[in-house]
Amino acid sequence: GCGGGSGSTGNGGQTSGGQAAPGKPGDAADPRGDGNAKCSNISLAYIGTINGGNAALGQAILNGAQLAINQHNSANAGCQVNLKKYDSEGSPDKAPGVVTQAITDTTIVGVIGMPFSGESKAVGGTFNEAGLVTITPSATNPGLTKNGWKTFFRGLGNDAVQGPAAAKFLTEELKAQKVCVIRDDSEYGTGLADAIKGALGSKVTCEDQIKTNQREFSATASKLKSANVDAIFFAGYYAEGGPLASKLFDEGIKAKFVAPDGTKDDEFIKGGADGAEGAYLTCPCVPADAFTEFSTAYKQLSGKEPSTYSAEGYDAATILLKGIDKGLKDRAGLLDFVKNYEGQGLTKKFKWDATGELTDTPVWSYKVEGGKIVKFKPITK
Amino acid sequence: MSADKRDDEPVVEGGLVAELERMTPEERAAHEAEVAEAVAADRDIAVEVGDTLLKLDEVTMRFGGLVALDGVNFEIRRGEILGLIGPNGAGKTTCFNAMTGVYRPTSGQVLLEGKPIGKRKRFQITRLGIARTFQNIRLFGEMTALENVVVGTDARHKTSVIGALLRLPRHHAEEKSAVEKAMALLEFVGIADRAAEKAKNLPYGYQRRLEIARALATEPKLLCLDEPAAGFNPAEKEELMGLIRKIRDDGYTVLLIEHDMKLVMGVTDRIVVLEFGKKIAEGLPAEIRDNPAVIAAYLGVPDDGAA
Amino acid sequence: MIQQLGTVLAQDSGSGIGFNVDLLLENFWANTVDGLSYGSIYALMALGYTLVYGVLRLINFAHSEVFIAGAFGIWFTFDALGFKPGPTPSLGTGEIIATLVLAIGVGMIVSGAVAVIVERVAYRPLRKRNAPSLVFLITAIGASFVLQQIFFVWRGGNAEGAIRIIRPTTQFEIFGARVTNVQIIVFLAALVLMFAADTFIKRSRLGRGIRAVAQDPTTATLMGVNRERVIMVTFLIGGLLAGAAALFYVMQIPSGVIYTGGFLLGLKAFTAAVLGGIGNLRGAVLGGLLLGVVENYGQSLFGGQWRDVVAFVLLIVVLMFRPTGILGESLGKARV
Amino acid sequence: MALLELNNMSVHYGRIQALTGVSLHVEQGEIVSLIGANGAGKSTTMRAISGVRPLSGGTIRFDGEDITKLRADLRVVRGICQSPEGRGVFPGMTVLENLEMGCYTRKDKAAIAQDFERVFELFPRLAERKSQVGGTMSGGEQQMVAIGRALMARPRVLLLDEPSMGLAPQFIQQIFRIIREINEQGTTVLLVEQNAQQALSRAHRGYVLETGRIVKEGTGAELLADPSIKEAYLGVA
Amino acid sequence: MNAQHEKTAAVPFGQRVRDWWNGLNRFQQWGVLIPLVALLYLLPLINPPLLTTEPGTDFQIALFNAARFALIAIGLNVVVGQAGLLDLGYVGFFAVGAYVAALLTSPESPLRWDYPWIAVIPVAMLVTMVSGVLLGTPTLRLRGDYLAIVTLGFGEIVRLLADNVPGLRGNRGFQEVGRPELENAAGLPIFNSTNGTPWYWLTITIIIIVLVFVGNLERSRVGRAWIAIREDEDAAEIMGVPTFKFKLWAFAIGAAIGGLSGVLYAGQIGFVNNQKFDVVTSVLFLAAVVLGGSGNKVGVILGAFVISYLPDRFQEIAEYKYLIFGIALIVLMLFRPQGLLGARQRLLARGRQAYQKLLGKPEQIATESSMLDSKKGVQG
Ligand SMILES: Nc1ncnc2c1ncn2[C@@H]1O[C@H](COP(=O)(O)OP(=O)(O)OP(=O)(O)O)[C@@H](O)[C@H]1O
Ligand SMILES: Nc1ncnc2c1ncn2[C@@H]1O[C@H](COP(=O)(O)OP(=O)(O)OP(=O)(O)O)[C@@H](O)[C@H]1O
Ligand SMILES: CC(C)C[C@H](N)C(=O)O
Ligand SMILES: [Mg+2]
Ligand SMILES: [Mg+2]
Repeated sequence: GCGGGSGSTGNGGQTSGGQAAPGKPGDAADPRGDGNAKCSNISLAYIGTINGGNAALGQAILNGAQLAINQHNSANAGCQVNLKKYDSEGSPDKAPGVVTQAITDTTIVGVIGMPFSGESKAVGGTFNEAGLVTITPSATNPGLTKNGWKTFFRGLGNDAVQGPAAAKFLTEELKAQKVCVIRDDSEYGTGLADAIKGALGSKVTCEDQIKTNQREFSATASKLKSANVDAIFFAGYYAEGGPLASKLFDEGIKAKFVAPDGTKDDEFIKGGADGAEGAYLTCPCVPADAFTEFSTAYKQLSGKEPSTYSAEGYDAATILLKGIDKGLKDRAGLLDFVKNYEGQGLTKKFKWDATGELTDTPVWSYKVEGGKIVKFKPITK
Repeated sequence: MSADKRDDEPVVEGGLVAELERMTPEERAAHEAEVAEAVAADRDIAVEVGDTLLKLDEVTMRFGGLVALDGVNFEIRRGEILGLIGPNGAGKTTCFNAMTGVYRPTSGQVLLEGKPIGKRKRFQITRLGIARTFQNIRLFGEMTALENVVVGTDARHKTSVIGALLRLPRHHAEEKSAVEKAMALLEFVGIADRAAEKAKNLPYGYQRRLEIARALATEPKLLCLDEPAAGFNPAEKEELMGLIRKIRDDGYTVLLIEHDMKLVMGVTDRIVVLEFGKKIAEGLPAEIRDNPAVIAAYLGVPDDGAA
Repeated sequence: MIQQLGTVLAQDSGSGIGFNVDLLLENFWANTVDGLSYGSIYALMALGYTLVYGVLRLINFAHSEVFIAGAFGIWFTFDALGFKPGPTPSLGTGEIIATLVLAIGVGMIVSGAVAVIVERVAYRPLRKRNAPSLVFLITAIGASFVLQQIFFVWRGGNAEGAIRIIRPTTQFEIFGARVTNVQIIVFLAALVLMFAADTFIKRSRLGRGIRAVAQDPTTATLMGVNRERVIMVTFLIGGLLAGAAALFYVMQIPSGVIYTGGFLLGLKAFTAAVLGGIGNLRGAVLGGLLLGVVENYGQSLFGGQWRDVVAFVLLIVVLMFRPTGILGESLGKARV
Repeated sequence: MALLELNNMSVHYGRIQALTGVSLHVEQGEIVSLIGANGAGKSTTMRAISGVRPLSGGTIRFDGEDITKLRADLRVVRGICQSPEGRGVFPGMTVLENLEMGCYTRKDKAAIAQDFERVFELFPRLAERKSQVGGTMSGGEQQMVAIGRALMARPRVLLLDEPSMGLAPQFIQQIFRIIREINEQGTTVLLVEQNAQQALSRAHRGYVLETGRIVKEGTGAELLADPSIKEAYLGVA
Repeated sequence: MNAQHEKTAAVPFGQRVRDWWNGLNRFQQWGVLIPLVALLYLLPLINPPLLTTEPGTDFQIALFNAARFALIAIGLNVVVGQAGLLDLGYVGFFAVGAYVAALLTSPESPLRWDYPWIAVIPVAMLVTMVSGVLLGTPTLRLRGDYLAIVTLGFGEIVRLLADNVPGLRGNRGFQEVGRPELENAAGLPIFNSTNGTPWYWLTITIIIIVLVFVGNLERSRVGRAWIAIREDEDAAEIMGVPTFKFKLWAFAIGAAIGGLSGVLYAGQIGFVNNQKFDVVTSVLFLAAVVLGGSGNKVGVILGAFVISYLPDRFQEIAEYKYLIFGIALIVLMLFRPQGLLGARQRLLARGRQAYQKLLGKPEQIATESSMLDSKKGVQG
């Protein structure tokens, strides 16, 4: 059963020869529930970047989660759930501190986060020790589910899916024969680049690494000038991806620029200057533009269009709220609930295997066109 | 450790005078014995009185095109007070610097007890037995006067870092004797009453005395004093002369740079005169005083009101 | 165990260290050109560090924030003129020149003002209290924090996307290395500024006052030097140069302006100042340009991630052989 | 009216009181000597007059103006210049630059050139070593630089703190001759000297400072004749 | 005379406390110290209302952070405060310690071993000591700020190596770094990342031990040599102090303490990557030392507490915490330019006794009183 594709409302205007985005599935879980939930003094937490690096990615998720909570609370007068926010600044070294903080707050029974793979990895063990359930709406590193953590649930496809999908996109869609894989130094970038390399094999003719917070990319540019490739895959986040694209453009490098979900944000276009236009982006996320009701509500809340993982954040919060509405008030209960959860969400169907992975994980491609990110094509379903 | 020092009057008035006066005669005698004992440490002396202690052998020192010392030869004999005089810029301080390892001579060598000091590090030279004071006072400003002197005594200490870390017995013993000795030295130069004051807050004249005490604390064979009387008034210079003599009487050898002729003539046994980096004269004070070359180069014609 | 240690150090995809002499030779001239134009930024910043160090013996950690303040000033100037992040607009030459002149003016004024304010608010009161020198260093760090955080609280943790006025285009080539219009502007303008600063300090009376205060503040006062004014002017000059450097940074760096953006740059610039011989103006310029160029060679030779390592290793190696920098410091020390 | 007048001046170093109620005056055209033992507060007095040490009580007047609160550098502009104790040669500047610092506040180019001539005449050594940096000079050479520098300022009042320190005998004679000379040319001099004999015999008047207080004043000859001064400062011989 | 009277009366508070303390005898000093230390140990359990950092930061963790910072400050104080070597790259040693712990205990490390956690400590201290000597040997002949910038470069190089050497895992870091294996009655680990109390106790115990050793050094020829070097290196050497050797010792000892705190940090957080070892961190270490009073052991502990406590305290208003911190730093320095407790002003321990013996009166630190004495003396 695949959520995407069913009940498509179409939205041809914005696509460039791509396929229609999936609309909202009719049976998607609704955070409002039946309106009769009873609970008190209970909270969920969002832990992830709020003001730190790549903040836009985190805020998109936070807003999605907040929307679910708001909808829940306005419908359930008898059950007001608090959303506590902790800023990890997206960096694995800041995360342990704030996570400890969240764990010592005993009203918190479930966590939406962590958004990024690196921070997720740094604190997974701590959550596990504390028995606090986490649903990540976006962390994609495949290794995360291999640590034996009982509290880790991933609400989307991982990079073992995105990597090969991106490789397929590069070779089949873009017909690239020579690809340069540039990675950042994060858990995410490293893992994804390895996945892509594995899938592309000998088509990877050059490689380079940049660092988180790097601002100057002449080394990569000169490497690429001599490498002479058809396409570049940048495995990393927009904070470096944008300026990198800009620099490559200025240096006259014409190879196609492809980047993953970490780069898929409007901030990439700002940072990319002349270099963002025409770039392709892959993402294990479905386009949210067809979830009209969600989009309107989201816009009302945040004043912005929903972005990359807003809907995933909404779904994660909704699942946790469902558990609370069932009268579960402690961490152990909610953890058990999530483990056995099965249901349709806005973005996909949620049912986790023993390691915390989903089975139903679509990957889409997007494109920067006219200064906007528009959906391009589904790569896998 | 000659006993006659006990009978000496305290060299410097004031300071501890008040305290000393409160003591009974026996206490006082005992106290002075203690001071004398501590100041004149039991150094092993390899050279007989009158033998050459230190020798400058054709020492030349160049700075770029400037020849500050030009083949200088002279020797210092154990037990004497040797005066080193000469016009400004003659190379006197440079001599000190060459002897204490601050500069390496461009050519020639310095021999202590017949052995060249060679390329030894400065601290090693001090441990060999040459100590000095500085023309521009160089004290450890934030340390108390007492601590300044104790740093000097450390030159003879053997406690290792580990020993200090674990407070081994040797460390204890050394610390105890160091402080006693330092205190005695301060008293010896007459500034014991300000032992607990930061060196930088002492007036100029006291700082000079403190430098002498600190140098003595290293138990040198040769003590080099670079213009110790600068900034002293005549009365104070008088006291200083007494102090220098007393240092010699304790068995030290003294090399003295000084421009005050009264002091130099009054205290030295022999004098070496430098001009433009060359030795122009050497001899007994009386000879030097009447040496026409020295008068022309250095002393000048006595002026009307000159002291 | 040894074998395992090998694994830790071993080369891995895209990282690790290796020698790529071919890449260095291939890119030698390109590296030189890039290095000089990027090094100009270091050099201008290094002048500020060296000047302040000269008079106060203070590593002015806040100088990197003085710089970033100028960069923000420039960004907002562009923004106010209607330019936005994203694709470069196409402008006429006249328009470009006018915009750049305005921008450098704003940058210099903002940075100059911030530098002087920091001096007044943070350092001067300490001087009045005769604080030990380490305290100045810590206050400098405090000031650096405060300035950074003001920008953080105001503008958040995301970079302001780079706004570009000119798209870099190749004007001519030397030895196969392309030289862009941006690089030409930056290099020439920086040279003019450096020359002006050097002349001012060397020739003017105030310049002599600066050197006197550097060597012996009390005696300088006894000679009639107004110490406070000398210090203020020093900070001002440093600030003005940092403001100019900010424009050259904004023109060359694709990453936009962020509150932490000055830090590493400042660190490198200070390194450059030390490399040349701290307190020595020509040393600062030399150090800056040299650092820019050597860093680039290093990055071709060892890989981009080793760029900063190359900079610091260069510093250590140079100081090993010349303990007071390449040109030596001009602040004398008393002899024993 | 006195050119320089200290009235009931007190100075502290932190909690230490170095001067207590010091009052003295220097008339236009005079040479006044200040003598006292180590630590009496002579240098402190000089520092206070130049404005590098603040007063904790009392006033300083110069040429009728109250300069107690005036900034130190402006006092130089008014005409008070000091050659400090310990010389204060700028170690990294050449001899020439050091001398130039002396005329920092002056603008009369021609007269400056003349003064250079004069200083080089007085100290030929400095003429030989124009481009040697101050820090490498010998002690006495540095003293020459310091005095030369003070002369370059052409002050109305010249404060000299132990100018003979470290100088060879023939220069000491010369220094006192120079002091006489510039005084005759119209510069007022306040002189601190350990060489009390010399200082008092050249001075019109003198003050004796003891532990921060003025204990005696009189003409140079009077003080020289005073037995207690003889004992304390002139030495027995 | 009046003025003088007033002046002597206005003895600053810190000085009064010090005078009082020095006036006590050994037993009285212990009588004050023991309850004070007991209070320190009980602090995480008391969680006093005004002092608490909650709800922003868990108080026990905040205390551990402060204690860890204090340990670092004590180590850095040996280098900066005692020996006067400005070290801006101290974080490098901290990093080496943390990475040694990570490499020896993290499951992600190929070097992982099976010895108990406690065995990590000597290895880490040894490795950091060696790295201190390696850095010091070529660089310690540099003077003053040249040394500062070279150490800063060293710190950055350490961080960049963590960035670039593949096996050190850069930004990704090592997780599950080892901790003391103790378990409570229920079989749960006592040392974990969420409960700060055991970590805090462990750290202050270590601090007390380190303080004893460092104090021994300080009151020995080694400590004197350091101060002499700080005051005037040339003069010190000419007075027979082997300056290079003692500088190297200062570096090595400081490094070892830095490494030790790195191990504790890595263990408590359980995660080590390249981000916490930047110049800013290094400089904050230095700030702790200077703020507390460079050269004063108790002072730097206090300084470390302030530096670590402030951001934790204002965690609630996270956006402003560093702004507040920066302002606090400037203001504190302005009000206490000599540091919270001021620099060391005590005579050497034995000096006091000697002084007492010779003059029959207690040590006079305050210079003004000796000034009064000198009025009688000097010249009749
Ligand atoms: N490091 C140096 N560089 C250049 N010249 C130097 C250096 N050290 C000393 N000189 C020069 O060498 C000469 C001798 O200097 P020295 O200090 O030995 O003189 P001195 O005899 O001690 O004179 P004074 O009585 O004035 O102290 C001087 O002319 C001095 O300028
Ligand atoms: N920076 C300072 N801090 C504390 N006390 C000081 C300081 N400078 C001077 N003093 C004290 O003030 C008193 C007067 O010192 P001053 O230097 O004025 O004496 P002086 O008469 O010039 O002595 P000298 O002949 O030795 O130069 C002395 O007791 C001295 O210890
Ligand atoms: C928000 C996402 C772009 C995060 C990314 N997928 C990661 O694993 O870190
Ligand atoms: Mg000399
Ligand atoms: Mg004096």
